[in-house]
Order: sequence, then structure tokens, then C-alpha cells
Amino acid sequence: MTTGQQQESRALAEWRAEIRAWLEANVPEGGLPDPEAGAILEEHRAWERTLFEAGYAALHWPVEYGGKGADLDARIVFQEEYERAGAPLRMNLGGLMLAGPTIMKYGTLEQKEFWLPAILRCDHLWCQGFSEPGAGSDLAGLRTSAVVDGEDLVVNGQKIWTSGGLHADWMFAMVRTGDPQSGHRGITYVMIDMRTPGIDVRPITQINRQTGFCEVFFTDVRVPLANVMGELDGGWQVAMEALAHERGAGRRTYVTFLNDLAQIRRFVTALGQEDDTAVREDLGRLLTAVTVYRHHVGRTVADAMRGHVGPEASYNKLYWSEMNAQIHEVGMRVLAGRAELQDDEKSLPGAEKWQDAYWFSRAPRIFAGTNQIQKNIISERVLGLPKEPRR
Amino acid sequence: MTTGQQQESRALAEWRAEIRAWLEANVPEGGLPDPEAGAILEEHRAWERTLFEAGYAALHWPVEYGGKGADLDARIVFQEEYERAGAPLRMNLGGLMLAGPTIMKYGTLEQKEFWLPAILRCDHLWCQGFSEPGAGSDLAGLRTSAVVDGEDLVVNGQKIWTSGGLHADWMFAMVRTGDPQSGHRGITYVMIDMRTPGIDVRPITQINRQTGFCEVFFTDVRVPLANVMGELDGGWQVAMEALAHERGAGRRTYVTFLNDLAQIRRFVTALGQEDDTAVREDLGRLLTAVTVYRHHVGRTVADAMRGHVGPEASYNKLYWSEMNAQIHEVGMRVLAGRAELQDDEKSLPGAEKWQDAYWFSRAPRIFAGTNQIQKNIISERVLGLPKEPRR
Amino acid sequence: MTYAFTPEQEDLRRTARDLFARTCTAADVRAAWEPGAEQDRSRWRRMADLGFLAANVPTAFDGMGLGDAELTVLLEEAGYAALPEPLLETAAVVVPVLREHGSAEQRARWLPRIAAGEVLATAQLLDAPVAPYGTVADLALLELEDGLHLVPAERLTREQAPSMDGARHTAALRAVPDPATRLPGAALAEARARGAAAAAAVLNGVSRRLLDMAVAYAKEREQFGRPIGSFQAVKHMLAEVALEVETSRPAAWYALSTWAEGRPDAVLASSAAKAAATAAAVTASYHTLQVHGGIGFTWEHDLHLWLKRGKALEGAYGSLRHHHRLLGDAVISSPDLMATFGPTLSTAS
Amino acid sequence: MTYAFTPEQEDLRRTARDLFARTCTAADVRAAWEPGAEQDRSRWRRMADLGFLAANVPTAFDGMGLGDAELTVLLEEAGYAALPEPLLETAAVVVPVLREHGSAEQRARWLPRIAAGEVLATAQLLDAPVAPYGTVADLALLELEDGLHLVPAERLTREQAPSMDGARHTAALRAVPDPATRLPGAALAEARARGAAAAAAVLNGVSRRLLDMAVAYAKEREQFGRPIGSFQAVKHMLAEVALEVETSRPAAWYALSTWAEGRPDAVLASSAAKAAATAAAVTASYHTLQVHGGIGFTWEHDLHLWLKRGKALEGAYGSLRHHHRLLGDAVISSPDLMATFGPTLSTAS
Repeated sequence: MTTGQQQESRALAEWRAEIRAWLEANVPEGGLPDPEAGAILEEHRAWERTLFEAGYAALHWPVEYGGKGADLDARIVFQEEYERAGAPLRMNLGGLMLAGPTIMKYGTLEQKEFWLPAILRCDHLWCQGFSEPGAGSDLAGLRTSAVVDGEDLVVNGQKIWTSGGLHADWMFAMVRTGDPQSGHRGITYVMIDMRTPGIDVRPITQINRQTGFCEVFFTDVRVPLANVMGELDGGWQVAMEALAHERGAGRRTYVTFLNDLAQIRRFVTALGQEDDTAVREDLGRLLTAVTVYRHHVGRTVADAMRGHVGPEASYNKLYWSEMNAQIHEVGMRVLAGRAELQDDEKSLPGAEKWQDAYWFSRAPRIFAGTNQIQKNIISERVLGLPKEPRR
Repeated sequence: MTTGQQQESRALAEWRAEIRAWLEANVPEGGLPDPEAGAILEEHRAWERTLFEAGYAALHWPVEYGGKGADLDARIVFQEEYERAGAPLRMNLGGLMLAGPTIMKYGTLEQKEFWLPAILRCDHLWCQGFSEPGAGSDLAGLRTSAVVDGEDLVVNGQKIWTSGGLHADWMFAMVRTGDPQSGHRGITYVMIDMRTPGIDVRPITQINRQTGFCEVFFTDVRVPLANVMGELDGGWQVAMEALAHERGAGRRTYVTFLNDLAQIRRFVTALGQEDDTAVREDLGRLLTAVTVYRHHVGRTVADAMRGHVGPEASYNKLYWSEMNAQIHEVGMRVLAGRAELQDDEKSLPGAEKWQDAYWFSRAPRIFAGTNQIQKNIISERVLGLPKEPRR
Repeated sequence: MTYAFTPEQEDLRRTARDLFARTCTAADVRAAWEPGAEQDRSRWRRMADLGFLAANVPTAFDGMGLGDAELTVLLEEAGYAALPEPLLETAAVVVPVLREHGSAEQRARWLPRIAAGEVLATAQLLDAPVAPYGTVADLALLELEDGLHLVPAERLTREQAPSMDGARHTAALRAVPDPATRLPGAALAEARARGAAAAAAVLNGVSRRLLDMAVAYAKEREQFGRPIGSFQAVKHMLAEVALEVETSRPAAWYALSTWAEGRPDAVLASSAAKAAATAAAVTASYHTLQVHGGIGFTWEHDLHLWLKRGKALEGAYGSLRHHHRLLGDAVISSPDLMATFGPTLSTAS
Repeated sequence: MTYAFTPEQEDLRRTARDLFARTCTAADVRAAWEPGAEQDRSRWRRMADLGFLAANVPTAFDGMGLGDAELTVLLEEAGYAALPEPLLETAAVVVPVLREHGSAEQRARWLPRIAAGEVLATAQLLDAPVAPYGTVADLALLELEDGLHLVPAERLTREQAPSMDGARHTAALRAVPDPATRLPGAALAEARARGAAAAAAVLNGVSRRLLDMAVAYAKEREQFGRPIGSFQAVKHMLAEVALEVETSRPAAWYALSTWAEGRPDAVLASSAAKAAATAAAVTASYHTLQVHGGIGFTWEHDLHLWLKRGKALEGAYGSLRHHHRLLGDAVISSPDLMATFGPTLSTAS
């Protein structure tokens, strides 16, 4: 914050200009529908390969693994421009953000050579196998078992909330190799080929009638011991490193929320509410939140680049998930009686999408650790308040 | 809710008319300042005697003890009219609402004859001795000790938040007669003459620089065993009966809050905010809350008159204390920059009082069991959710 | 108005609860959601058999001539069951408006048939873009440019407009204004306010169901070796829902009683009831979904049937903002708040 | 603007924290509250000795010519200490406005004296009825009917108007508009926005202090045999305060940097910063008082010194409502939100 560091550095500014120009030239006209199946999936793969070929697939990966070795600030700039351009949803974040870094740290040379380029080129799609029906907030309570048998682990059990499970080629998973009461000390982190016999993937229909999450059932699924990341029974630490990424900065930037605010403004205009002071006050409240989030991310990036990454990541997840819910609630309030209608696309463009997004705006308050869990983390690990008694 | 019971019953309507006429004729012009000391105290005593002489001092007391034996609905009507008339704050509720009923249930004939008429005539002012510095939410953690010595209890310790302690003649108190770890099983309920040697009363200056609460210190205070209500070590039950009164309906009616709303409207008008839609929305939100409270009390009364009084009393305390805070916050928002000023009485009548009331509007969220305690009660005793683990 | 239901009214509640527990299960509500589902009228006829639809129809028109308290009970239970029929519109809006403001001919034609369960009626008021059950309604109250009209099916133009609550079978209704269908001017304000009060009662039923589902789940679901309902964060969320819903209910009971009792605050009481019920429903929606966690986001779980009914009713008969403003306008324009909203001396002799 | 303070700036924070820990204890703040307390200028002179008041004064006027980041640090610490001197007004409003918009004569007369700690300056802008430290100020920025004026003490009329925060020594200031004291038109918007941004930074300091006090109390106070800070209800209240305060801070840092960096969003950024800090302060006020319970309602406990500073600053330099509206107006009137508020390409070569 010296006067010498006014505005973005020249390097960052140039980077932003480069990305903006590239996106303007390359983002598919009209965007892509959300990734689902068949042809749509192939369009998304094609887009991911376009990113790869331009060198933008994995900015955060080290150069030796085919990434750009970009700092967090450059990645945020990319993400901002990406959201600004309305570019397609990324379809292999599980591979790029979570599996990839784990493999780099724990994989053998052979494993790295097999998995990493396939992630980069989007040849392999990855999914996450952490949550189970009985293990949500209490992840260490998972029960999917894995028993050593010769050179394999034999896996039995069930995972849930597996995003993209239907199309995934590989899953990074936590399984119980210790006894049922072993808690986080008996968990192993392992990579599972989704085409192994005994795996049954069933899509979950969501509250907005779309699919996206899956349940994955394992019946005597044989996974080579060589696919274990880290030590047998030592998977908890590996997974926690991965989860820290999920909560920290960069998942979404303020630009996404500014786009939402622009959509609300279109509703306000279409419904003739522009002169309503109470509506303006609502919009001002939302703009305040979006502005705060922008600068909060800026601070988080600055801290991270100076080596400080801590439990404060929970602030990030809490803030954006609550803001996101609030934005969608205000949008529904503007729509008022029209909010229940699902065919207002013609008379009120964006209204149907908004409804779908409305219900889904509640989900981030739960996923990646419920907001109650995040508040526990803040109170105990940031503020130093004592833990609750457990029984 | 039959058609035969439209509107208020004729008896209630006549009662309301009687009270309204009497108050119009008798309430001191311009009201009385809040009860404090000396002359002001005597004016309040005079007012209480006026009520007594008219037969209105203790509507809820049975006729045999000098009350009216009035049902809850008649008492609410009285309270509504009392608040509507802006009549003086009642100064001996501790005696009338809490000590009196306890004495009726547990006292000897002699005790009844000594204490009850003195309460009715406001000859004896009573205060409550429940809370201690270390025993707030956790009332059963109280430590003021009472040791049997001959015909007396010898009391040592400290009470706090004793409303009216400076002027009280008697205190009804909970003291520990069991061992320090005996919890609610080692508590005795006893009446203490405030003029007994060894009692030291010190007023607490509040956040708004006024006094009202006291600390009361006991050093070898001898209290006759005959003053114990109920059994030795059996005082918890006696106290809980008294506390239920504190949380239930009737402490304040919606009329008080309607008066507050009228004051906010005066601010709105004086500051030229009448046409502001956002301000109107705020006022509508408050009127909704006041209306809800009115009917909630109506339901509580109807339930109580059919014999149903349960932990739902916590709803009452939670609702009005949160509404009260919200009303005062909205008032401060209307005052905006003027909210910090303490000499706006001339240009903006009511502004200084509002500020004092603002800070005090936070207190009911804490007293008579914090709102967190009330939510525990609702979740466990109304909804049947399991208790928290304790350690 | 005593805020206490009579034993007969409590019996009626149990009867309704029993009927809906058997015939309006979550599976039945789902069936009504199916695209292109025909409106099954069997439950409506059962309701008529039990007198639900005749309750507030005058005896002269084959009704039971009961008061609004019976209606109140039925509306709460309809919300609790997410009933996929227009009880709110038919019994709580159309019947009273028709009874008080309809022509002799209109009353004679429709009231007996409604009481007999032969008519699904609906209403499209204010700036509401659609009517619930507009696709199937036999009769509709429509607010047109020149006032309120009671329009029979043959004069209605329907344009289907799917609701996020698929069981509501919404459609935008149109009709050509015609003096023959038009109701007297006073009918409009009454229809709007009655709709708001009745929607409040239904919403309160919806919220109570959400609460009951979340409480049951919180007792059963374990994490960290104990039921999640033993965590203070969960307990307090559910206590807040209970507080808002239970305090909101008597305001709706009162509002529904105001017309029969000829109270001057009928319109304001209805707005307050709807505003309170809507705010409670929002709290209920957030906290109960949060308590359910991921499972609540699945189509398979029943929670969303009530979440969506609640969301649809939030906007019906005036939004929170609409009613807050109406009440705020009354606060500003009332010469003396205490005289307008405070306790009054009864003028009854 | 990098959202990261340099080691030198962190040193300055420590210096300020140390000075205030020694010379601005709760007892010192209480002393300033005493009715009729003379303004003790010794602390102000100590601040000048340490360069706090010269920080953003140009070197040509005996200042240090530093940027706004140093100011940011000092403002947060002033809030944390509930400093009873007008650092906000003097250093964050009057100095920059004088520096950028004052006449040569005004600058020469005042800036060196301010840097030396000889001047307590204040400001009374917008529809604010009073100026903090108006009873003692040597210099005031006043918004009069015809614009912004820089008025020396001898031309001021003061009418004492006690604040609920007794250490603020508020007075309503008046002056006769005079071309000699009037500043150019652009000065007004800058003064208002700078005041809002600076008040946000001070408020964030106040809220952090409230949080620290409540966290300490929650660790120490026991009920039911355990620290109350181990109850989830208490933990979550304090986590919410921490969330709001810590996310609000960078918005104020940014807003304070906008002028030096010549950013077009200076006014909007300042409004957002003040709105966020105010909302956070309201949450902090409610939750920290609730955590303290009864003891927080006593005059004897120090909590209220910060509660009242926070409440006074909520209304200063524009209320929450004022800033929300200003931002909402910008949302409505901006032809393209992304162009106005989104990421921009740097035009720097």
C-alpha cells in the first residue's frame, strides 16, 4: 500500500488485457449450456482444450507440470475476466484444483506422467469422493471401507454429493482402512478408476429438477494399493490440504455477483421499480456487499502472497455464500408475485433462470462445510474460543 | 372463537370503560418521573395508595387477600388501559407479582397477615434477590450462603441486579443452604428484612447514567428460619413458580409499543420523512410486530384461562424483547445524525428520552433469562430437542 | 374472537388432519406435480362430504352457516398438507365475496354447488399475473380494469403459466369485462384483504409443517456422535422458526374473524397477518432447509414440496413489501395512532 | 493499493497502539467524559511528536508527505482506543481538503501548524447538526448554504450540544458565509467522501475493540461450569462479528486510497466502506453487549465507552440509509454496471 504500488502493477494490467482480448476472441457465442451429457459434454471438453492450448487451463500449476506457475493475484485477474466474459463453467475443477495438486505432492513419477497431462487436456474428468450419507459435517465419520487384499484395496460403501460423478473417469476418495471407530486416524486417500467393476453411479435429481450430483455405490471394488496418496491410514491430512483450496479465495470473484446485480437491475427496470427508494436501498445494500467482497478477496490474495493462509479462509466461504443467498432473495423480492412463475422468460428475460438459481443459492450455505461449521472454525481457530464439550 | 363470543364480552367491555374513566380522572397530570428517591418516591407511594383505595392495586390477588380475583383477560384489559393512559410505572411489582403469591401459597396465617396488607397498601416495598455476580443465566450456580444457627439463618454473600434495592423494605431471596456443589437441590427461598444489620446496598450506575439496580452485600445477616418459604433446600421450585410470572403475558401489552410507534411517527413528521417509502416500510414492519404481539398475548390469555400455561411463556419474553429492541433501533435510524445528541429536547421533543430508552431496550434481551436461554427452553421443552452435552 | 377454538373446532381440525394424512400424503402432492396431471377431484368431493366446503356457506344455500373460525382451522391444515386444491380461493375468498356482494342470481347459481364440492373456484387479484388452479377452475374472481368480476369458466381465457410449485396448476386468466359479471365496488377491497388473511393462515400451516419436518430430522440425524438437534446452533434456528410461526398464527386467526365481527380494522389486520406469516415463512424456509443439509436439496426428499408452496404463497395476495407499505401508509395517515390501533371502548349495548 | 501494509506501516500501527495503550486507556477516555472537562492537549502533542499529524501533510508545509495508508492505520487505532481527539476530522478530512483545495494562504497558515499538533480541527458536513470537538476546535470545515468553508475559530459561533458519547465534545457550529473562507466547489464532495471513508476506518477500529473485549470476557466468564465462550450460541455471535468487521476493513483501506490514486470510484467506494462499517458496528454492538450480559449495562464497565463511540459514528458522515441510497442511485443510473463497477483495463502506459 505504498504510493509506488498504485493501481494494478503493469504486469498484472498487461495480463488482464491479454486475457480480456483472448476471451473476447474465443468464448463461444452465447456461452454453453451447463455441462450435462453427450454432445454438450463434448462441447465443454472442446472448450477446456481450447483453454489448454492457449496455456490457460491450469494457471496455478507449476511450469514443470504444464501450468503457468501463476501467482494468486494473476489467477484472480484471470478469474475476474473469465466471469466478466460469461465464459463456460469450468468442468474439471476437481481434477485441476484438487486431484492435480495432490498428485504433484504425493504421486510417483509414473503416476504424475499418467494423470497430470490427462487432467490438463481434459482427457480425464475427476470427481470427489468425500461425503457420505452419514458423513456430512462430520466427514471423519465416513464408513466406506477399504480392506487390503494382496496388492489391492477392496472398497465397499457409498459416496454422495459427487459432482459430475456420471461422467467422471477418476475419483479421488477418502475410505476407511482403520476400524470403524478410528475417526480421522483410519482414513486413506485413494484414486479410483470409475470404470472399475462394482461401481454404480446414480444421479440425484435436485430441488430444481436438474441433475448434477450423484450417489456412487461401491461393491467389492478392487483398487490397486499403488493408487493410495500418502500413507495408508494417513489420508485425512491429504484431504484437509485439498479442502483448504475449496474454501479460500478464487472460487468466485465479485464479478459473478456484479453480473447477478445487473440482472436484478434489468428486472427492476422491466417492472418499473426504478424510482422506488426502498428498492434503491436494497440495490445499494447489495452493491455494498459486492464491493466488500471484492476488497476482502484483494486482502486475502495479498495475505496469501506474503505466505499467510489460515483459518480465515472460512471468512471467504461464509461471506460469499451468505451474500449469494441475499442477492437471490432480493431478486425474488423484486419479482414478487412473478417469482413463482416458470414461463416468464419471454416477458421477463432471465426470470426462469433466476428461480433455479434462487433455490441453488441456498446450497453454498451448506456445501464445503456448512456455515455453522465455518463459524465454529472462526470462533475456535481465529478467536481462540474454547471447544464445545462433546458428550 | 364462536360467533357468540364476538368482540369483548360485555363484562370486559364494561370493565374497560370503568378503568378508562377512572384513569382519566385520577392519573397525575403530566405523569410522574421514574421512581427514584425522596419526594419522588413518596409521590409514587401516594399513587400506589390511590390505586389500592380504588381496589386496583392487586387485581390478580384473590378476594380473601384484598385483591379482585380477576381473570387474566380482565388484568390485560386493565394493563392496556393503564399503558394507554400513560399512568406511572408501578413501583412494587416485586411485592405484588412475586412475593405476594409466594406468601399466599407458603406463608403462615401470621405471615400473611403481616406481609400481604403491607404490600397492598405499598407500605412495604419488595425487591428480588436471585441473581449474583457468578450466577446469571446459571441461576442454580448461586453462592450466597445461609447457615442454620439456632432459630436463624446466617447469610453471607452478594446479590446483584436488585431492582429498587435502595428503597426496599423486604427482599425475597434464594440462598444456598446446601453444599457449594448442591446445585438447585441446595437452595432455600427466604424473606429478608432489608433493615437487618449486615446488609449493605450499593446502587449500580447504568449505561445511561441512571440508577435503578443495586448490588446488595450480606455479612453475617441473621434471618429467622420462620421466614423461609417452603422447605429448607426446597427453594428452587418456589422460585421457578415466581419466575414463570416474569416471562408470561401481561408484563407489557402492545399498547406500550404503540406509544413508542407514535413517538417515532412524531420524529418522522418533525424531520420531514413522511413521504419516504423506505421509512413507511419500516413503520409498517413495526406495526406488524405490534399487531402480532397483541394477538399473541390474546392467545396466551385464552390458553391460560383454559388452564394451559407452559414453556411457551418463553415466546412472550423473546418476542417482546426483540420487538422492543427493533422499535428503538428504527427510531434511532429515523433520528440518524441527531441520534447522538442529548439536548434535542427543545427542537425535537422526546429525542433525549428516546436515546436513554434506546440503550435500555437492549436490556430485556438479557434480563429474566437471556434470549439464548429462552431459545434453549423452546427447543428443549416445546420442540423436544435433546439437551446439549454438558462436559 | 377469543383466540381459543371450541372443542367442535378442534374436532374439525382433527378430521381435516386425518383426511389429509390419508388422502393428501407427500406422494399425493407429488402426483399433482406431474406434468399434465389431470386435477383429481376425488379429494375435493371427500372434503365436501365432510362439510369443509359448506362450512361458511349460508344455510339458505345448502351450507352450514358456520363462522370463520372453522375456515381458519381448515386453511391451516390445508397448508400443513400442501393441499393441491383451491380451498383458499374457493372457501376463503370466493364464498364470502359471493355471499356478501353477489347478486341473488349469482348466489343461487354458485353457492349450493360450491357447498356440494362441484366447483373449483379461484381468484386473480391485484397485480397477480396468474391464478392458482387457473387451468381447471370452474369459476374465478378476476380483478379487471373496471373492478371485480365473478367469471364462470365459459367466459374465461386461460393461458397456462407453470408455477415453481407444480401442484398449483397456475394459469393467467383473462375475461372481457361485462356488467353481468361485475360485483359492487366494495367487493374488491374485501376480496383482497380476505385473500391476504387466508393466505396467512395457509402459510402458517406450511411453516408449521416445515418446522415439524426439521425437528424430526434434527432428532434423528446424527453427526459427531450425537443428534444434530443437540447442537445449540440447530436448536436456536428451530426455536426462532417456532417463535415466528406460533406468534404469527393468532394474527391470522384474528384477521379472518374481522369481517364477521364487522371490525373497522379488517383490511389492516389482514395485511399485518400476511406480512407476519410471510416473514415467518421466509425464516422457516431458510432455517429448515439449512438443518436438513444436502438431503433437503434433493427432489426425492419431500421438504421442497413445502418450501415451494411457501415461496409461491409469499407472493400471493400481496408481497411483504406491499403489506408493509400499506400498513406504513396507515401509520403516517392516521391522525391518532392510539385511536386507530389502540384498545377501543365497545359501543355494543 | 495492494491491501497489504508495509513493514514501516505495521511499525506505525504498533507505535500508535503503544501510545494509546499508555495514554488513552479506558480511564483516560472516562476523564474526557467528565462534564466540563477541559480538552487535554498533551496526547495530541505526543501524537504530533510521533509524526501522526504530519503524516499526510506535504513536505513543503513541514509534513512528511506520506500516503493514505499511514492514515488508515492511525484511524483504525484511534477507533480501537476510542481516542477523544479529532484525528478523523483533522488528519483525514481537513488536511486533505486543505491540501488539495485550499488557497495558498490557507495552506501556508494552517498546514504547518496542524503538522506541529497546534490545531484541533473539525468538520460539520451534510445535514449533520453538530461537529465533534466543536466546543474546542481551532478550525472547522463547515458546509454552509453556499458551499464549503474553512472557518477559523474566531469566526465560529458555537452552541454546545452534548453527545451520548461524552468524549466527543460536540457543538453546533455556525459561521457567516464569507468569500474569504469559501473553498472551490469540488472540495465539498471530496470532504464528504473522505469523511465517510475515514469514519469507516475508525468504526472498524471501534468494532474490533468491542470484539476483543467480548472474546476476552467469553473466555473468562463461566456459567454452568464452563466458559460461556464454549457455548455455540456465543461462539457464533462472535464469529459473525469477526466476519463482518474483518471483511469491512479492506473496503475502508481501499476507499482511503482512492483519492491519491485518482480513481473514478472514490465517492462510491467511500459510501460502500461507510455502509459496511456501519452495518458491522451494529452487529458488533448487539452481539458484544449480549455476550457481556448485565455487566455490559453498567457505567462502571468500559464496554459502553466503545458502544457509544460506535453509535455516534454510525450517524456521522452519512447514515447507513444515506449511503445505501447513494449506491442504489448509482446502480440505477449507471448505463452499464460492469463498466462502472467491474474490472477495468489500466490505461497507464
